[in-house]
Amino acid sequence: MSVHTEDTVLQKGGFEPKIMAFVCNWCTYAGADLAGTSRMEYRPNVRIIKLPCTGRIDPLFIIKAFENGADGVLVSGCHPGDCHYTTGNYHARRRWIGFKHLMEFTGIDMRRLHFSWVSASEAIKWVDLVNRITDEVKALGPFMEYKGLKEKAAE
Amino acid sequence: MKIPYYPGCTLNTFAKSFDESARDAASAIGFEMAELKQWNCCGATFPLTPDNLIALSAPAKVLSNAGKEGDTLTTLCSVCYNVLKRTNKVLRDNREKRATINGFIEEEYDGSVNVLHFLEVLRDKVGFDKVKAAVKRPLAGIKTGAYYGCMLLRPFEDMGIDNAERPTVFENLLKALGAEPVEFPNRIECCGAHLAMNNEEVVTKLSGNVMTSAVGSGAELIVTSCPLCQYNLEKSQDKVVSSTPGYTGVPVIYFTQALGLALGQPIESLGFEKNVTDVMPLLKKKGIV
Amino acid sequence: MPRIGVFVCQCGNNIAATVDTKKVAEEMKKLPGVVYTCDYKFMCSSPGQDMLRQAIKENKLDGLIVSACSPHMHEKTFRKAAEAAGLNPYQCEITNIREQCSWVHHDTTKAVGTVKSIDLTRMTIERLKKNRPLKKIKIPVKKRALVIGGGIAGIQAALDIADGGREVILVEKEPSIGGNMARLSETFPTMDCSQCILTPKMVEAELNENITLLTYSEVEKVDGYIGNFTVQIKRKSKFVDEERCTGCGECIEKCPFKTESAFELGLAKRKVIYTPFPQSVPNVPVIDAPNCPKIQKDKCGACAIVCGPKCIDFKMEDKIVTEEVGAIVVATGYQLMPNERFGEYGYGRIKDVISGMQFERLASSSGPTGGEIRRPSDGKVPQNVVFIQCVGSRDEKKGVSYCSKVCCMYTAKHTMLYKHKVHDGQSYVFYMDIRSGGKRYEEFVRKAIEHDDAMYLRGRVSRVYEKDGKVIVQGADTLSGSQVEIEADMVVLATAIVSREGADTLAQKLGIGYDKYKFYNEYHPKLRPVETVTAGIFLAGTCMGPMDIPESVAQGSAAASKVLALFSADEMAREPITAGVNKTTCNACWDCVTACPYSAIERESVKDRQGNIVKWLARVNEGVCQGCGVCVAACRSKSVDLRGYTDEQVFAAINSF
Amino acid sequence: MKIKLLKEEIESASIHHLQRISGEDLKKCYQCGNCSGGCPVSYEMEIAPSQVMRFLQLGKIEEVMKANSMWVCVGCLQCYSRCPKGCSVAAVLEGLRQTVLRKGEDFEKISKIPMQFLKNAPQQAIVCGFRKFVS
Ligand SMILES: Cc1cc2nc3c(=O)[nH]c(=O)nc-3n(C[C@H](O)[C@H](O)[C@H](O)COP(=O)(O)OP(=O)(O)OC[C@H]3O[C@@H](n4cnc5c(N)ncnc54)[C@H](O)[C@@H]3O)c2cc1C
Ligand SMILES: Cc1cc2nc3c(=O)[nH]c(=O)nc-3n(C[C@H](O)[C@H](O)[C@H](O)COP(=O)(O)OP(=O)(O)OC[C@H]3O[C@@H](n4cnc5c(N)ncnc54)[C@H](O)[C@@H]3O)c2cc1C
Ligand code: SF4
Ligand code: SF4
Ligand code: SF4
Ligand code: SF4
Ligand code: SF4
Ligand code: SF4
Ligand code: SF4
Ligand code: SF4
Repeated sequence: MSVHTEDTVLQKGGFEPKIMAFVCNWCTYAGADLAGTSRMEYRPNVRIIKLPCTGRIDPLFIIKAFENGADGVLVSGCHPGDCHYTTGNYHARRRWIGFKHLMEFTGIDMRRLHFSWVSASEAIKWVDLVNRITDEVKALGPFMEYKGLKEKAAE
Repeated sequence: MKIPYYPGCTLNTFAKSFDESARDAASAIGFEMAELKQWNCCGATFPLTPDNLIALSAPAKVLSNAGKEGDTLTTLCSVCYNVLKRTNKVLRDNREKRATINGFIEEEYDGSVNVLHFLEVLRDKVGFDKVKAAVKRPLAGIKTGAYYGCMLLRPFEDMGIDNAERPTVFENLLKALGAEPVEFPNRIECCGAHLAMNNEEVVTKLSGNVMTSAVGSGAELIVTSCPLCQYNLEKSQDKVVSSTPGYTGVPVIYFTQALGLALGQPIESLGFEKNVTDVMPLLKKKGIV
Repeated sequence: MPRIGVFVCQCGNNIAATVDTKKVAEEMKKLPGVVYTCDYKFMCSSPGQDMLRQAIKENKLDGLIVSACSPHMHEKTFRKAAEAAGLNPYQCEITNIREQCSWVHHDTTKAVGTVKSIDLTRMTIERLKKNRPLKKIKIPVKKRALVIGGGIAGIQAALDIADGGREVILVEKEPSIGGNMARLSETFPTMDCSQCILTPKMVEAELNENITLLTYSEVEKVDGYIGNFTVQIKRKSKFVDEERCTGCGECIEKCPFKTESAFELGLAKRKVIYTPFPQSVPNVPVIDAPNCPKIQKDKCGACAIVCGPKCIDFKMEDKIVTEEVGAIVVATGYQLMPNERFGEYGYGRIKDVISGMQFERLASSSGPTGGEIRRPSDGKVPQNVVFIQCVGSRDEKKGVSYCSKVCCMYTAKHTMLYKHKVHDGQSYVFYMDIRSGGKRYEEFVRKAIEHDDAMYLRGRVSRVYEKDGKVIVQGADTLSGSQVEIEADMVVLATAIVSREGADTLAQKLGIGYDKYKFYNEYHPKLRPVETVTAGIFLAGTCMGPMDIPESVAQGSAAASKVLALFSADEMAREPITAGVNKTTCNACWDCVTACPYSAIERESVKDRQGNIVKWLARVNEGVCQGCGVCVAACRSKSVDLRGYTDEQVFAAINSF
Repeated sequence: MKIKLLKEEIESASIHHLQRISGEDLKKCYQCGNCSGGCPVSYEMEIAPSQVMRFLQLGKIEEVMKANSMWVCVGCLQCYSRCPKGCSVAAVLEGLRQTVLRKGEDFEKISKIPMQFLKNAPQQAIVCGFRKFVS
């Protein structure tokens, strides 16, 4: 699996962060598609996981993503009021308020976690978002706290 | 029943008859207006700029003193009522301002006193039916226009004594006294207020509108609840008479004078002689005296 | 061990230019469970699909990945192809290496694109391994519709559905259908007489064999879901047997008692046994029980004596009927804001201050004055009429913040009607803005001003009071910057259009949403304007917000077409992306119930043989569930999961990141 | 009249100051004119209440300062009471008065007030008048 160690980072000279994106099917996924059909270019560090709605996102997904080597996580869905499922994104937001503290408690640096709204037409916003987050996380360096946790647990 | 009472500076001097007639009427009905042991002028204006907290310290002081004597405070003058009621609301609802104001007056007052106008006491605490029962000299046949002015009613959210566009409290009291209330268009319009100081023309016009509107609607008498309204209407009387064809004037008295009259108080005690307009001819004509 | 095939598409050069598709295919071959890989120029082309089907059969694949364009593009294509080859379509997953990779990373050395494509494909493969075959959900559809509200919107919907050959039950709470339009005199922008265009439609609705009219009735309870609703309807007692009544009107003629006519808005009285207006449909009178002395104290009974067919029954009681329908159209309309709230305008106190709707009645030839404009106080023809717009509308403080949309237009209409009827009269209109967006609407307003001499004053009225038999209007004309006073004979208030009283209770019965003004929410204000979030329930007309007749009718037809589309098949197929509850772990905390935006989760009791409830469980109604997954994240005991997006599937993807 | 609109004036410090001390958001006013229609002294004002709001929206505070409107306002609150947007022109005018008075500039010289008035008028009129006109 592609878990980097401090060695690989140092070897390559430049650290390339891995970003996991949880996006909703209707708005942000379509927005990212539009970036593609418009042939925009953005940093290749992001891997998208499509979900029906941001309301589907379990906080565990994020913890797991970090555990599996993500240096940053992006959660993005429809704008408030535009949710395909009317209120799913509100649920997501409300849940977040509660879970934020838990995340902080589990040692996740909140600067590595980003929430955003990207609609199906906001390709440019998507591109900017991915670029910005990649650069920010790059500046923060690799997320080491969780690295190897899984391997340790396996042992 | 004993109700803490704030006369205010004007009722202590200029409008003595307003004050005395009310106190006598109260005791005739069976309760006492107990003057606060310590009080000061309320400032006679509620500052409209919300940052002007220093202007609230005078009324806050009055309220804080009242708080020491009971949980209600009654007033007669519409302006005092307006200033005290609104200040009280600020103190009750706005924590930050409360702290600052309490700092000014060096007291710990939290807005808990219930500020009532005398009309509210009569309506809600005594009940107009009880007032009616105490009437000995009904004002039968007197078409009376109740002049509310501005301060008693506005702003509605703060004052809440009655519907700001179509109030009834005054008229209902008049009915209880046996009079015939007349709703006239200008009863909630301004008399000119403090412009009395430097703009007689405007005051004459506005007060004139009030009086001619009342008379035009059939009123033979106007009652007020504010010494400034009383002053402006009475002061403008002659000029309006001379400039308005067909208008011959109308007596203006405090509503408490009308109340005292109806309750059968001795005429001499009502202070009519201090009024500029003369109500006696009307009373004689109607056979009340 | 699964048998997975991976097909990497080159999309001509679209993908191949920056992704080494061959390398991707080769790398994937190394993963456990992957038994077949290839790359190909155009996967979606016919040869591409043929190849795919072939490979499935030859390699006995039980799952397949197409690494190509966005699933929004060709997921359906490839799932269909998989199905044709005998595979469960949901065993086919797409990896998006075009929109998410080749098109956005322009590195022609192919290094970046190849690595990312490998990552993405690997994640999809791991996810696929956790897939379960899914079956499309089939829901049988009852091909009968219920329309609630018999205004013009509801009538239109009912007629269109009936014309499409389906049965409709039209429920109206008043004794007659027609709604607010029945009150109007002439209608903008064409000025045709409202009755002339409405009455034929009402009669058509009555005569249409496919339509069952249930007037004087209200919906009590709604159960079920799209295709399968069970509705209980209360039929209030009319005290008149509808079947036998001939509509002769003898009873009305002879009834000795009168009371205020709600239809005439206080401008006239009606008998205790009555039809709301002469053209009522059905033409069957009802007895206003609270005002009938016979019913209250057993005195009178005149109507029953004169009725030839003997259809009056003073003992008649309310009835509940149950109907099964597949779709519901809600068209319950609007009412006007009670003007009493505006003390400064004297409504309810000054007799000659009336509402716009009352003016309609004065102008209507079937109204209380026979169409002559006469003021209520003394019946005089008013020479100066002031119209005040935006009364209660656009008034955050004492009214509603929105614009009522039709009053600018109907006020212009009123000035015309007035001018046509009182040639020497002068009308004044106080307005803030004139909102005349619509075909020929602006021209209509200009005509009122330029041709029919309406004096438009830009400003609001502050106060209206009475003086010497005149109604004095005091306001401002902001364009000249002056205070204005008009000695009017009559004042007409364009009062705000608000939702029906009880709109919220009905919405709760139906499980549809409403805004803070209790107007019903459409699914999407632009793209799904007549649907609600509850599948199978549609909206039409002013129950959604202020609108005029053309819009209400368009919506009635739109809702009908949605219903007919739903009824076009015997069964409805739904994507099987729905939630399901694990009965052994659910602890009935109902967190999912409150979280679900569609109220798709029910509380189910589990009973023992004696019928005692031993346990409560959450149960997802698949007909209602939309597959958002909110419940899954809400459940703390991990007892709900979402088919197609199970925790297992998502974690598999994350773990292979 | 022709006026030139300037961004600097629309967002000027004095406009912000006025909004702060009066507690009113000038942008809320949609110029319906209700206040001007109902104001008892509108006829006497050089700039009517709703126009005061408009000039201030345009950043023309000087125009308003020159006018008599703020000194003629009787504070009857009819404007506020009927404003559909909940704006208080009364508070805005008091804010304008206050900006003058707080600078220590009097509108009325006490010495000029007629003795007749000071002697005969109710105390409250004198107190109130001083508050409105004298720093
Ligand atoms: C004064 C005035 C003049 C107008 N003039 C024009 C004009 O000239 N031209 C124009 O295009 N538009 C005009 N309009 C607008 C027009 O009235 C509406 O667009 C139209 O009537 C809306 O029809 P509707 O079917 O949506 O609602 P409604 O007419 O309100 O019909 C709703 C029906 O549903 C029934 N109902 C309500 N609740 C229930 C329930 N719970 N169960 C059963 N039944 C229920 C009601 O009784 C009613 O019959 C005017 C509006 C006003 C106020
Ligand atoms: C500047 C601007 C901003 C707008 N912003 C909004 C907004 O924010 N929100 C909103 O709701 N609305 C907005 N609108 C309005 C919105 O654009 C229209 O309501 C909507 O696009 C209309 O869609 P349509 O399908 O009727 O027509 P069109 O979009 O014009 O589509 C008609 C199609 O038919 C094709 N066609 C024409 N003739 C023929 C022919 N003879 N044979 C075959 N094809 C033909 C045309 O090529 C075209 O593709 C805006 C309009 C403008 C001008
Ligand atoms: S399947 Fe998609 S990526 Fe492949 S050729 Fe077709 S459009 Fe292009
Ligand atoms: S019984 Fe009732 S409805 Fe019939 S005629 Fe008498 S009052 Fe009218
Ligand atoms: S008299 Fe009988 S048949 Fe005639 S309308 Fe009345 S109820 Fe119907
Ligand atoms: S349609 Fe016209 S009158 Fe009606 S609320 Fe809107 S702007 Fe006011
Ligand atoms: S949230 Fe989970 S445990 Fe609670 S009722 Fe729903 S399924 Fe059962
Ligand atoms: S998936 Fe969404 S719609 Fe379905 S039951 Fe769960 S919360 Fe409700
Ligand atoms: S009433 Fe209010 S909104 Fe209307 S012009 Fe005056 S301040 Fe502005
Ligand atoms: S408070 Fe001032 S501006 Fe407002 S209505 Fe009264 S006099 Fe006019």
